[in-house]
Amino acid sequence: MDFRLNEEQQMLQDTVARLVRGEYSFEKRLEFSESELGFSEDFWKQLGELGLTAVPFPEELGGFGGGGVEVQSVMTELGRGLCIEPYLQSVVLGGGLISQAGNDAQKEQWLGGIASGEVRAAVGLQEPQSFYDLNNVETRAENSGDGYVLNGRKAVVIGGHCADVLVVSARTSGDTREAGGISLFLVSPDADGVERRTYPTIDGAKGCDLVLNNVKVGTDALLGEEGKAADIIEYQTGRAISGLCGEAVGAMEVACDLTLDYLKQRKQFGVPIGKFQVLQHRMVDMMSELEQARSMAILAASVADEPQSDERRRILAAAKNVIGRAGQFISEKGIQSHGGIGMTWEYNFAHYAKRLVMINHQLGDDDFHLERYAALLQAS
Amino acid sequence: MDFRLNEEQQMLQDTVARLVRGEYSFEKRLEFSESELGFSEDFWKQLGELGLTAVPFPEELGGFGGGGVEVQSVMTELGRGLCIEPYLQSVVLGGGLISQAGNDAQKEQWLGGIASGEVRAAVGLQEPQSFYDLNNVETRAENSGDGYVLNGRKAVVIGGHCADVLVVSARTSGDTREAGGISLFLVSPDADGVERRTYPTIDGAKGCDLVLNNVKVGTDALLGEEGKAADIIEYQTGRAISGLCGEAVGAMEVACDLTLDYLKQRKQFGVPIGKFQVLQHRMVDMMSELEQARSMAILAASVADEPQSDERRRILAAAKNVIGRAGQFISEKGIQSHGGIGMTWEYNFAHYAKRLVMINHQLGDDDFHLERYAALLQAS
Amino acid sequence: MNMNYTAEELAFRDEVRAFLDEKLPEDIAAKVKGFRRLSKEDHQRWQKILSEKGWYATHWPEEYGGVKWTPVQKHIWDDESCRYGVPRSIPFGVNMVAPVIIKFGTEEQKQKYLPRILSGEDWWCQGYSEPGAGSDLASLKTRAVREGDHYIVNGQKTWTTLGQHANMIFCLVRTNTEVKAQEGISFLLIDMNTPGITVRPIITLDGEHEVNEVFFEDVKVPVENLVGEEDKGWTYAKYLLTYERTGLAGIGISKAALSHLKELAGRRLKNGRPLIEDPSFSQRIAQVEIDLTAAAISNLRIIASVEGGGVPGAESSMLKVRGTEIRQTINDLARRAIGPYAIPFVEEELDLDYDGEFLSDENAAPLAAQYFNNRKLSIFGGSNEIQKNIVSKMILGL
Amino acid sequence: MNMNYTAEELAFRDEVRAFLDEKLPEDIAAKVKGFRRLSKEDHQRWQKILSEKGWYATHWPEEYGGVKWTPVQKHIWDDESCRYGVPRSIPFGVNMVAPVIIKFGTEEQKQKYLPRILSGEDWWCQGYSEPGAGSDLASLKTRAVREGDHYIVNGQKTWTTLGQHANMIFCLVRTNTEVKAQEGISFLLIDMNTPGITVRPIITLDGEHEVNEVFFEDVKVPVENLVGEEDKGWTYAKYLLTYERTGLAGIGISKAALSHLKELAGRRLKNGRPLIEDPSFSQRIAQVEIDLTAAAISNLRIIASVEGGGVPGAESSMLKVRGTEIRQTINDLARRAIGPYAIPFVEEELDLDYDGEFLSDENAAPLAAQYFNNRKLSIFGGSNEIQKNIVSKMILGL
Repeated sequence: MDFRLNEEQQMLQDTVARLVRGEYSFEKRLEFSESELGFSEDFWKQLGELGLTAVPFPEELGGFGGGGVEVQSVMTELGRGLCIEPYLQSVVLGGGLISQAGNDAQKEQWLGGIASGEVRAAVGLQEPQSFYDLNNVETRAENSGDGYVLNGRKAVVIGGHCADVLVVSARTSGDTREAGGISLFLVSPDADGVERRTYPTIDGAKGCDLVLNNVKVGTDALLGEEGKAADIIEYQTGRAISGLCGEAVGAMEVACDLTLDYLKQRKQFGVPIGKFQVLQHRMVDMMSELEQARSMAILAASVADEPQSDERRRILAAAKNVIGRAGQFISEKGIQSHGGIGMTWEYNFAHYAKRLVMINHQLGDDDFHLERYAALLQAS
Repeated sequence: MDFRLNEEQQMLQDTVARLVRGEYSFEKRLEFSESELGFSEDFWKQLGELGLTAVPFPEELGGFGGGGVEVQSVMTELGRGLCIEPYLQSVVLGGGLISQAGNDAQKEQWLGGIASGEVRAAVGLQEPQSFYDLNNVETRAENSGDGYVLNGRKAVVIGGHCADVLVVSARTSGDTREAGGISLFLVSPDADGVERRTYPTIDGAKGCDLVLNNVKVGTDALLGEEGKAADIIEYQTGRAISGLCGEAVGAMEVACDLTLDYLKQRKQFGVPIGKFQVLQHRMVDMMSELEQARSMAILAASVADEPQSDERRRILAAAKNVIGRAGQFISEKGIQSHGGIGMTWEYNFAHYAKRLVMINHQLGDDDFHLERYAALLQAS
Repeated sequence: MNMNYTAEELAFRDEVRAFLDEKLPEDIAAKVKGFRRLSKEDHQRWQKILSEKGWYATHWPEEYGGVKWTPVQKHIWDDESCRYGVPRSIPFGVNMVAPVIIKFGTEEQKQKYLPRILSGEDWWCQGYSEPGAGSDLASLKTRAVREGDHYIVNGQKTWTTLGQHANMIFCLVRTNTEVKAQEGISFLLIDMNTPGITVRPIITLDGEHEVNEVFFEDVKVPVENLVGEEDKGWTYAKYLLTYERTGLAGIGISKAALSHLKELAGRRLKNGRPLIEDPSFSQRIAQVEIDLTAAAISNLRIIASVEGGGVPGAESSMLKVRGTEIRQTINDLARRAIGPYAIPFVEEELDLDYDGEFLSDENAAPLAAQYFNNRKLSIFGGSNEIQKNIVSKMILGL
Repeated sequence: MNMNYTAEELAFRDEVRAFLDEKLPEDIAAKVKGFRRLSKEDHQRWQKILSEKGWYATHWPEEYGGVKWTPVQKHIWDDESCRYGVPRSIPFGVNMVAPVIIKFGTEEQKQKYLPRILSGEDWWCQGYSEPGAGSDLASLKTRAVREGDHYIVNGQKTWTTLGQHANMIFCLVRTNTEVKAQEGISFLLIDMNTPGITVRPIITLDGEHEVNEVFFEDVKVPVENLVGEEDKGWTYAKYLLTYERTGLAGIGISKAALSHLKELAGRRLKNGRPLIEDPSFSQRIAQVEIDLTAAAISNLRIIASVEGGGVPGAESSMLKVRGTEIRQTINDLARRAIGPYAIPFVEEELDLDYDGEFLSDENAAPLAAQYFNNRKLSIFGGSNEIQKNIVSKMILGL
């Protein structure tokens, strides 16, 4: 057993770390966030130029053929920098769905661009009524002979506001909560009938809800087999969960460091507040949560690209549950240990706290994954 | 509003307190517990002579006509003394079921004795498979023309080992978990076919499982209407929950006092351990749990003898949930604050801890009552 | 033992209800219930209505235009007003500086300031905390040096809630550096329009402007604005603290928030069914409702004890901790109830007169922001850690 | 990054399994798995089997009859042995006093004591804690005064686990009262049969006799029984502590206990269905299983880091806290799973050869007692508060 990154993985992570350190100060991040695009076009371009948007793709696309560990290495550093570029949405999820489900023509058309960063994808998998259940799909795609007509609404498509291509799920058959009958489609955001309601997110990024109103697509827009997308969505969501674990661990590391520094610097009653035992033990609890999250992130990465199995399902549900709880714990206790300053816009801790709590709202919160895990519980 | 006891109630509580202080040292309690009977016959007699076993009964039985507050006043002091006499079983539950469901002859026959303490009742309402659901009854009572034949098993009948009369539930019709079809019977422990498997309880009392093997009883043994006992059982269990709240609060008060004293006396690293902030805050948390338990006990007492309603059901479920959690919290944190000494047989804290945790296993634990409360949740 | 209201108290409750039915502006109540933003004008409009009824200053002596409610009356008012969606009263004038002026102020100060608080002419804010003096308030550094018939004030205050609306501030300032930290502090009333005062907004993590920094640079304050004696300000501040702690548990607000949560969970779906019917979620709601019930009774017990002549002591510290935790739990559940829709921050939906389509639930927009904003509950008004220290020392003798 | 065992490690695991399949006595395994009482004879019988295999002293140098397992081998052994129901090894001889003797003892001490530990001839116990010195061990008061070629020992030790079986005790004693608390302490090996030693049982709240008080009254101990230098005992004790902490998290035991809990919850009924299918209960089991998974990986990370040359530091303190909390949670759930049957204490069912009818579940009898007994996990071996103090200081620098 060896839990250290190998040399290549370490170099990869160092590359991202250097880039983030150079380009992504807290002040700049606030600017990026407030810009029209909602992130840094320039930083995104650099991610592409350094081959970082290509990490999970095969070498012929300029990629690393990277797996769970490599994607996590990148995302850990993006998490440390609180970066708001749509890496998870475009590279991991969009690219992942097209890689797994697409035919040669579709891969040809999209993957090169996604890998180089020149094309941005976003995914519309959840709906207003779906809560976190991605099999809960009401959006319908009617076969019109020469293609499909899509009607429905996709909720909280992060990065959807700036995507060049949208991967959306729609039902070609079956009832609302059935796994069977869900299909994936490639939709251009400029197609007739596509309406985007764009908004900022509370953690500083941007996204949109997507209204599909008689959107006509050709048969070549169908991604994968008709009605068989549920397994693919579940699989790719699992890869994304592993990536999110990396982002969460990165953000938690910084949140813990900031809190620990504050405990050492801030004085009250004539001593650093880190001399108060209650704050000491709370800090230990935060570090301990971080350690558990790290362990689960490692475990998640180890199964992210393995064939699907109940064991993979269990591990990914467990990992998402742990990072959800750890993230909220570290956010809440970190704010409490900081006092008022931890709640201010001008201090970076608050933004880590918001991101960590919102990671819990992406791809299912700790409650959702606990329930999922319980359903997969083995007799002994 | 006035949350203080009135003069009479205060006198009642003082009477019990004096008696317990005089007769129930920790050392004596260990002796009582290890005796054949499992409690103090003499103390029980004194409870009777002072009219305390008659508290909830009408004046013509030598009683106070006491309600929830009066019963709680008695039980709070019994809880402080960690008394193991079957007051709840005989007076509150046994007496309560006979009072509510019995006909004149049955009341005549039993209530006087229960009120004076000369007769001890015990109740068999739960079964091996029932968990805490008292409508889950498999024991069957077949109508034999001139009476009933009982077959089945009643679980964890506390005080059943020394009871003069047993009140047991059995099914005269209906399926295992139906409310309809449950009846109550008065059974003599000496009747043919009644087998008692007696055991000590982990909190120092005694009880038994009751095997009923073709036990023949007359029609006069039927307590209340055939098949209609579920509501009566629920109502009387509610009164008993209010009583248990008193016992729990009494025991928690002593447990908190003992812990606080220990924090002040025990020195480590040259100072009383109560100078360590983590132990201080934990002690505050314990006191705060006690305060909430007190509040819920008061609320429970205020509805214990009111007509049944969803509001009464909700309050009693809430109260049992709160004392269950508070009791476990105070036990666990109290042991932890004491260190090893808190786990020893020779020190009284450990016995308070055991009783408090076991109160949670009587009449439904905090999980059971949370579920019950959730089922009664109002829309707003 | 008697847990019921007396006939007089029931009559008072009816009067409160009748008043709120008639006088509480619907638009204001809707904002409060939907956690929307209230403007300064909203607060002033409502304060005027209350003042006209004579119910604005509910613990002032009648000679100054107040009305002396019993603790139970005050509780009835709190309970009903949370239920109706009455805006939370801004306490700095009526509940904080006024009691100090009434108890320790000069006759001139009473004549000058109390009527202006009643009429709404003055909006007060509080100048206590400093960047280096939060929980450890006594270490404050803002200096006031006597020069003739003025004090010259220099320093900085922070966390000044709604200071952007205020024209008056009451401050703790250091007038003596030769004595122990708590002894050289004075209590000053300062006009915010005095030259040398700068107010700088502090934006909180939810994007709100609720608190401020206030800078003092050679600010001239007339000596008649000193309350009580010089160097004795700490005594007055402590007096104020007992006033402040009562009500910090926010039982009424939690009741309203819980009711809001249950409505929300009744509308939101999980697996095609209302979320409130989901076994796990309903049990989480049930648990917080049970805890709130216990806290509410504990609150009543404190009120009844004060009514019976007791002094609200450190028990209210325990209740403050518990009450704020309960409210934070309710906020947490509300955020969870909207699932992925906690992520979008649709600021325009925070305004009540928003007439567009709602992104998801009509009440979803403020929920995540509110969860973050209310992390303050366990920090402000004496952090929960400080409250536990108080209980440790005052009740437990540790 | 590589989370898999090497081929050698897999081969070792197979060897372990084959050995346990063949040699672990069924009656002993059944007692361990059912949380039944083990006798001294059970422990000795098993130790003999282990010794014969050469697997008893798994970190001693080979020259003394030990076998040097890698951390990973040790982990494989722990994991498999918990799964099979191997009795927990009694650590005082083989894992505690032996490493100290090996590192700091004289050649005579090594020759005398190590073989007797291996053979099971000596049963050691630990004399550290005193009534006035628990967490604050350095304040111990038991005196050893040199008189000629003996020390005369007077004082009292407590919490001496299984001292009733022991014929040897290693003690920290004060040999110098003139210096700072930690400097005047020595490490003595004492024969329990020496006149003046009295062992008095401490019965714990679950009625068990597991720990003892040991009284010393003018006990004569030969000076050759001093380990290392006089007054330097604290150094040796600290060396021991790093040995002790590893494994305190009890991951393997928790895995076995969780598996036991799931079987139990599969048999017990709620509403006519197996309890493990109940939504709330299954989620509580799921949560503790998830937490245990995370702790198990954290444990492996520490092991791999030691394998890679790292030193197990204060990280193991964090894991000790978490591991003990997890085990206590499992115990709590098991107690809850039997509902009302947690109340009866049917002691006869604790013996494996009990052949009567079981009151409820065949494994129910020990559950409540075990829940209470295992409150010790967060107290002994350095309380969880002390562990957090260590992390605060050593890792966080607070």
